[in-house]
Amino acid sequence: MARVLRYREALREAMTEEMERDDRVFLMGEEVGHYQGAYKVSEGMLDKFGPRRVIDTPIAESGFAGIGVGAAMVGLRPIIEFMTWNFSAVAFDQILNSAAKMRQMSGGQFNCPIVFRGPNASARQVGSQHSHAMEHFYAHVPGLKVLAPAFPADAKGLMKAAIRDDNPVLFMESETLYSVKGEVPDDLDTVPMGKAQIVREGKDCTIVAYSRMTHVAIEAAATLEKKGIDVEIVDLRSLRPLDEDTIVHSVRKTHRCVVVHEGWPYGGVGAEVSDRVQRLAFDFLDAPVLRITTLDVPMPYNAKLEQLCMPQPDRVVSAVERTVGKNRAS
Amino acid sequence: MARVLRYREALREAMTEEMERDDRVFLMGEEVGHYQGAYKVSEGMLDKFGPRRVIDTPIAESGFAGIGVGAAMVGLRPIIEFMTWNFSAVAFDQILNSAAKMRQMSGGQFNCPIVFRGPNASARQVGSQHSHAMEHFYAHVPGLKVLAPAFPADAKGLMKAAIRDDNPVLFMESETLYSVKGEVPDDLDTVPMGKAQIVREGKDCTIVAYSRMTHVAIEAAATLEKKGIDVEIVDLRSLRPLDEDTIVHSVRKTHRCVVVHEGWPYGGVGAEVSDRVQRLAFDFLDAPVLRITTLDVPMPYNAKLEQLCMPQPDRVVSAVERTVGKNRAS
Amino acid sequence: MSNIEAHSPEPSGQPSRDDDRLDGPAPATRPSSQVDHLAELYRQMLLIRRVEEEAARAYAQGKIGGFLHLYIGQEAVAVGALSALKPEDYVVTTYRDHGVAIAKGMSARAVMAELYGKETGCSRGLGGSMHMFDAKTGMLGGHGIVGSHIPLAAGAAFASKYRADGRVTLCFFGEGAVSIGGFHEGVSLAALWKLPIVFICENNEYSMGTPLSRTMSVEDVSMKALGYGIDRDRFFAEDVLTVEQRIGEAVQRARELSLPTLVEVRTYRFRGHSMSDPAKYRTAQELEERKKKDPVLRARTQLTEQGFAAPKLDQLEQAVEAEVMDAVKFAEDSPEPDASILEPTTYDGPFAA
Amino acid sequence: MSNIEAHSPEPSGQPSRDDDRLDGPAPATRPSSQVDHLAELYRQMLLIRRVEEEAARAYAQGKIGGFLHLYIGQEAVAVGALSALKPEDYVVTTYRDHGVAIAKGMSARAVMAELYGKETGCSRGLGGSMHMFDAKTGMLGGHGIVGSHIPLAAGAAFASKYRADGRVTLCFFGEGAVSIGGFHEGVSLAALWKLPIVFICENNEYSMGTPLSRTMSVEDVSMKALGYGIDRDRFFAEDVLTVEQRIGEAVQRARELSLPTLVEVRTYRFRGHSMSDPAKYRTAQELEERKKKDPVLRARTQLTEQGFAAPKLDQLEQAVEAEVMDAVKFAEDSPEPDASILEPTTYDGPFAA
Ligand SMILES: Cc1ncc(C[n+]2csc(CCOP(=O)(O)OP(=O)(O)O)c2C)c(N)n1
Ligand SMILES: Cc1ncc(C[n+]2csc(CCOP(=O)(O)OP(=O)(O)O)c2C)c(N)n1
Ligand SMILES: [Mg+2]
Ligand SMILES: [Mg+2]
Repeated sequence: MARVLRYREALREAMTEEMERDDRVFLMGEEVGHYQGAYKVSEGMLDKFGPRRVIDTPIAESGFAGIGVGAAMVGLRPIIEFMTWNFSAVAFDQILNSAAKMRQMSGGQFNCPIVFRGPNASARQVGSQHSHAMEHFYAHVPGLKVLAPAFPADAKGLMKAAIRDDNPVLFMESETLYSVKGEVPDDLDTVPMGKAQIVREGKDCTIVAYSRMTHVAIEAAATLEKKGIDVEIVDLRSLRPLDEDTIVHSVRKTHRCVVVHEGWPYGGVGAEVSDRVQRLAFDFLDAPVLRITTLDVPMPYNAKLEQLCMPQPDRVVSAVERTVGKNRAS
Repeated sequence: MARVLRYREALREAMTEEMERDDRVFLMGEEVGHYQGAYKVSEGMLDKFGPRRVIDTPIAESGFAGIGVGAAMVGLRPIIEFMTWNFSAVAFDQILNSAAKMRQMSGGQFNCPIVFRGPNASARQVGSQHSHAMEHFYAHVPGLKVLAPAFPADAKGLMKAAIRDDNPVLFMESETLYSVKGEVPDDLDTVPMGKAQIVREGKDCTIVAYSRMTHVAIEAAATLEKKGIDVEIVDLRSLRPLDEDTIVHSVRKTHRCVVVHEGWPYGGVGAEVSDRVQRLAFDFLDAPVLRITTLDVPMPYNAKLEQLCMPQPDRVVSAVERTVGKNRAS
Repeated sequence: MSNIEAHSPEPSGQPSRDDDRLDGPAPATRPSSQVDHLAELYRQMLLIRRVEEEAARAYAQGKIGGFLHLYIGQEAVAVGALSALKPEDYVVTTYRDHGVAIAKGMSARAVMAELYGKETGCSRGLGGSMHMFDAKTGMLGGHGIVGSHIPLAAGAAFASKYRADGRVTLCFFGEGAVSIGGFHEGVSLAALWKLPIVFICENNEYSMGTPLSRTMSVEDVSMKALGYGIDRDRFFAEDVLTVEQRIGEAVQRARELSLPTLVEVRTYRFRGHSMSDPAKYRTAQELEERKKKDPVLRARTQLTEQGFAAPKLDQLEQAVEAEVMDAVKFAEDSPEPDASILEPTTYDGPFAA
Repeated sequence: MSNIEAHSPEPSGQPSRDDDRLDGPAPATRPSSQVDHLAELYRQMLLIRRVEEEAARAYAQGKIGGFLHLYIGQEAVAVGALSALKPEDYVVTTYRDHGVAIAKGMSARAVMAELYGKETGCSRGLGGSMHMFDAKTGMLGGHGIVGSHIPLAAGAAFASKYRADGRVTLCFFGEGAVSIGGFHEGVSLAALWKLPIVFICENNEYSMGTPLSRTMSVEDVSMKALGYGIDRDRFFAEDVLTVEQRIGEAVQRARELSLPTLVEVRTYRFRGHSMSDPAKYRTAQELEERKKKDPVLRARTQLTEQGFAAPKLDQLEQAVEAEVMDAVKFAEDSPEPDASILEPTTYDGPFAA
């Protein structure tokens, strides 16, 4: 049996079930308690678990991120919510230098079972300081795991896996996904990290995407189908570790690849995918890997310009058409 | 005429000349004054310019980085030294959200003529928190320029260009380069940003490198020459903007490319170069682009393990041999 | 004000601006009589109030997007404080910035057009509600990351000391910002280097839904000054003239002695944190109580008590109404920025994709 | 101590450790007589002093690399403070961590082997001088980014309150760390949430080459406590028993009332900031003056004055010497870590190149 849940509810269920199962797990962040969560993800959790385990913080991201890491070092399993991932920029050092380093620099004595989570990337017209796709900074860092599911079932299963993992896990949600609905199996436990999934099978081109962009890819696929182009969509779900086998296997079949993500192109997740594909599927590629990303500018406030900057289905469609049109010179 | 200067001296000359020419330019950072600079880059500058223009700060990177940005907004031209780039992690937000955004989010009213500089990447056995190659985080960000010269003449000319530029420029030096000597023309003014240079011409494979890794590439080239392999070395100097024309032009000639940099592979500068090469030289490539980087682990303290993790000439040699050995299946 | 231009990096960095951007009151011109002066402050507060009420309406109609943080209830803080400044002085504030922008001299047109995301907005439609900037009036923004603008303000003050230009910088922030590192580092450095700045904590009792009692162990924010060895002040902002006078003392300390001050101004916001906040965390009674102390109404009452003639008041209010309606129409009619604006305002390297 | 194991994330997270790692003094065992107690504290201080003197020598010989920040001159702070703790309590400190590690119960062998980068080091040769960790003795490191470990310490204290395990956390940092955001945020949150922690600022008067007067506007660091509404204390650390007693009061406040305290301990380092620092920023006279107040010598004098028998003292010092020499030999003879150690201590995804 399965129920239809919103992405937001799936996350709440995952956190709630894990907190019921393990007293070491707690939720901490700005407005997670009395306010019921800035985006209502933690709605009702304060009433259920009380202020010992659902903790409202002052505005001090590096302080409470560090408190989470310290608590994790001695055996608790914190879930730290950033009201949005943009604000993790002030806690960047704690994630890079404390969370990601603790296990190795202590010779394996102190691992850091902590989850950092919150909405990531663009919302709507919130301007250049509030529209960052922060996963591109964090996926670069060994010692961290970075997840970015697109569907409620994956959000629930991966959140449960993240909470049970002994490494710091960064969980990228999206304000624009919270109300998206999807089937969630009643008996769903954890979804394994580091495994991508094929959400659409196809033969002409592989589209690699994650988080909200998976939905953009699906939309583009429908348009392309009408044009007689049959794409395969790889939904990464996990950015680090990256499931290169699934990506490469798909590209070896389709011989073409387009990567779609929010955030800037330079050295992003897309660049990494592009490198792995050209390296591991070199002899199979009939066209260069193309990336569709947010344009390389700070996000403008104006609605039209914002939409122009963000990856849209039509940009994905034309990129796929370009790659499919191309044939390797030889 | 030219003189032989150390990298450290070249930087000092550049800052000194620009401060003599423009009163709006000042140097601020930890131990830059009385202590003469943690790595002696600013030696003698306090005596020459006095405490108004060579300013020792407390340990408050986000504070003085922000002060620099605020001062730049109203017309000063600060040079902010991070004792090492590792410590910029606590000022990450000021660089990402203030420096890089100011010009666009103010509709072009306030630009931000500021230089952030300091030693970057590994030193010697300084451990996981002090060995970061931070350029991979910053090169991702539009609104910033990122430079990483390998030679004293470029260090001087690019530093002068950076100080005169109206955008925030991040200048990546290296503790392991400060004592490196090189010829610096007496009449050297600025070296243009965004232009790579060919430091060795060759026909069999292009090696793309920057900062200290350019020297590693040169060492590897000598070994490869003995083995009858003739490599071309592209020294990027500038990471953002990236001189893709010079890279692509070289690869179209050699048909092969190896990128060498310190820092982790995932989504780094190497991934970006790899993406551009496979995209813009697709039909010219005879082998996949390979990256030689620091291994994907936090830097260990132990000397042997540290050397193991860092890019070494022999790893570059074998990567080049692998690409040269490979011939495109068709 | 051309001073500011003179100190700005390059003329090229300062694109030519529509003249209408520079209409509106010159905040620091002192009218002869005290009553007229109060009338001017009332006019500014009313203008801010009405601009924001219209903005709220346009937001409901979907003409304004993103976050919209209203200043309604706090007008006396910005108007009183900015009235203690000279035109060439600097101001830096948070995302709750419409009041400060207008009080510093930005026109209602420039504010409204920015909210509409139009090319004629103060930040050419690129910044939006949270990022109001105006080089000509010394408005250094409108910043979205809590606490991070405090060092920027210290930087402007640093520049004034460096150039000995006699300017003072005002830095506004909420009581919720006091817990973050940016506050500590900015105030520490300003205290250590004796910078000409006034730190104004607008304590409106809530940080989003969190009351002060749950964000700070010491409810008297001004106590923080003791740790930095700087002067402090603390008062309620119901009377705009009180704000002007008390901030004026701190401004004088900054200008004459180059010493920073931490001022806690106690105020209250009548609306939610932003448009999306129903403000369930406070009672209707609490809100009603506070609305009785509305600084705008209070100034109006004072004016009539002090014999400011009814016709003049009427005239003033109609002028404000006209200015607001003109601003809305201007915003509606203005063109959207063209995509070409994106490139020149960012680095000039090649796009990577 | 198995308590700590019980609370640690997974047994798997705690690799089995060489028993020799657990030799060395149990810091909090109170010997019957006060003199014997002072003798034990003297023994610990002497052990720290001698371990670091040998480390400095090995560094000069190139057997130790990277940064080496010596604690010489400050031993009374760590030894006195840690002696006020129970074995299961936690401690967190900076890169200047050898003294704290040993005072918390880490063996000279584990410290020296770590400095040599050997597999038998406390952090298996991966951490080095700045990153001494020991899960068994509650030593939570050894951290390199100034100020960033302060929130970590508050996190350990948070965990103790969350679990009601009765533990106290000591957090050491230099006076140079007080200007950074990490200090402010860590102390603010500990004060707001009433965490069982003692913040110990080791004011050794210099932050690298910068004297306190050029880093803080208020030279009395403990004054910062006023802004957070927590208790404060301030004293010189020449007498190890004074340190033990005064920190003991703060520890009691933390354990019994779950209240944090900010303690400024005034001390001095006899060596440069690190091995590469010639310390030109201070005069020879200043250094000589301070060396007269060497806490290690002082404790030794007190012991003889209090009639601690010369043969016993001799025996104690020879035992320390033997322990140090054994540690050096152990470090020299120990194997280097194998490359295989890298993978399991980091994430288990595929290498990207
Ligand atoms: C570093 C950071 N964390 C969180 C936020 C989200 N946020 C925006 S405003 C706000 C509340 C600020 O309250 P206060 O400082 O009292 O100012 P007020 O809104 O009351 O004017 C929060 C949490 C942010 N913008 N920046
Ligand atoms: C954020 C950060 N900035 C700069 C440094 C470089 N650094 C290491 S120790 C130090 C001085 C610290 O002085 P203090 O806090 O007084 O401690 P002490 O060394 O005197 O024990 C500096 C500047 C650092 N490690 N972290
Ligand atoms: Mg508030
Ligand atoms: Mg010190």
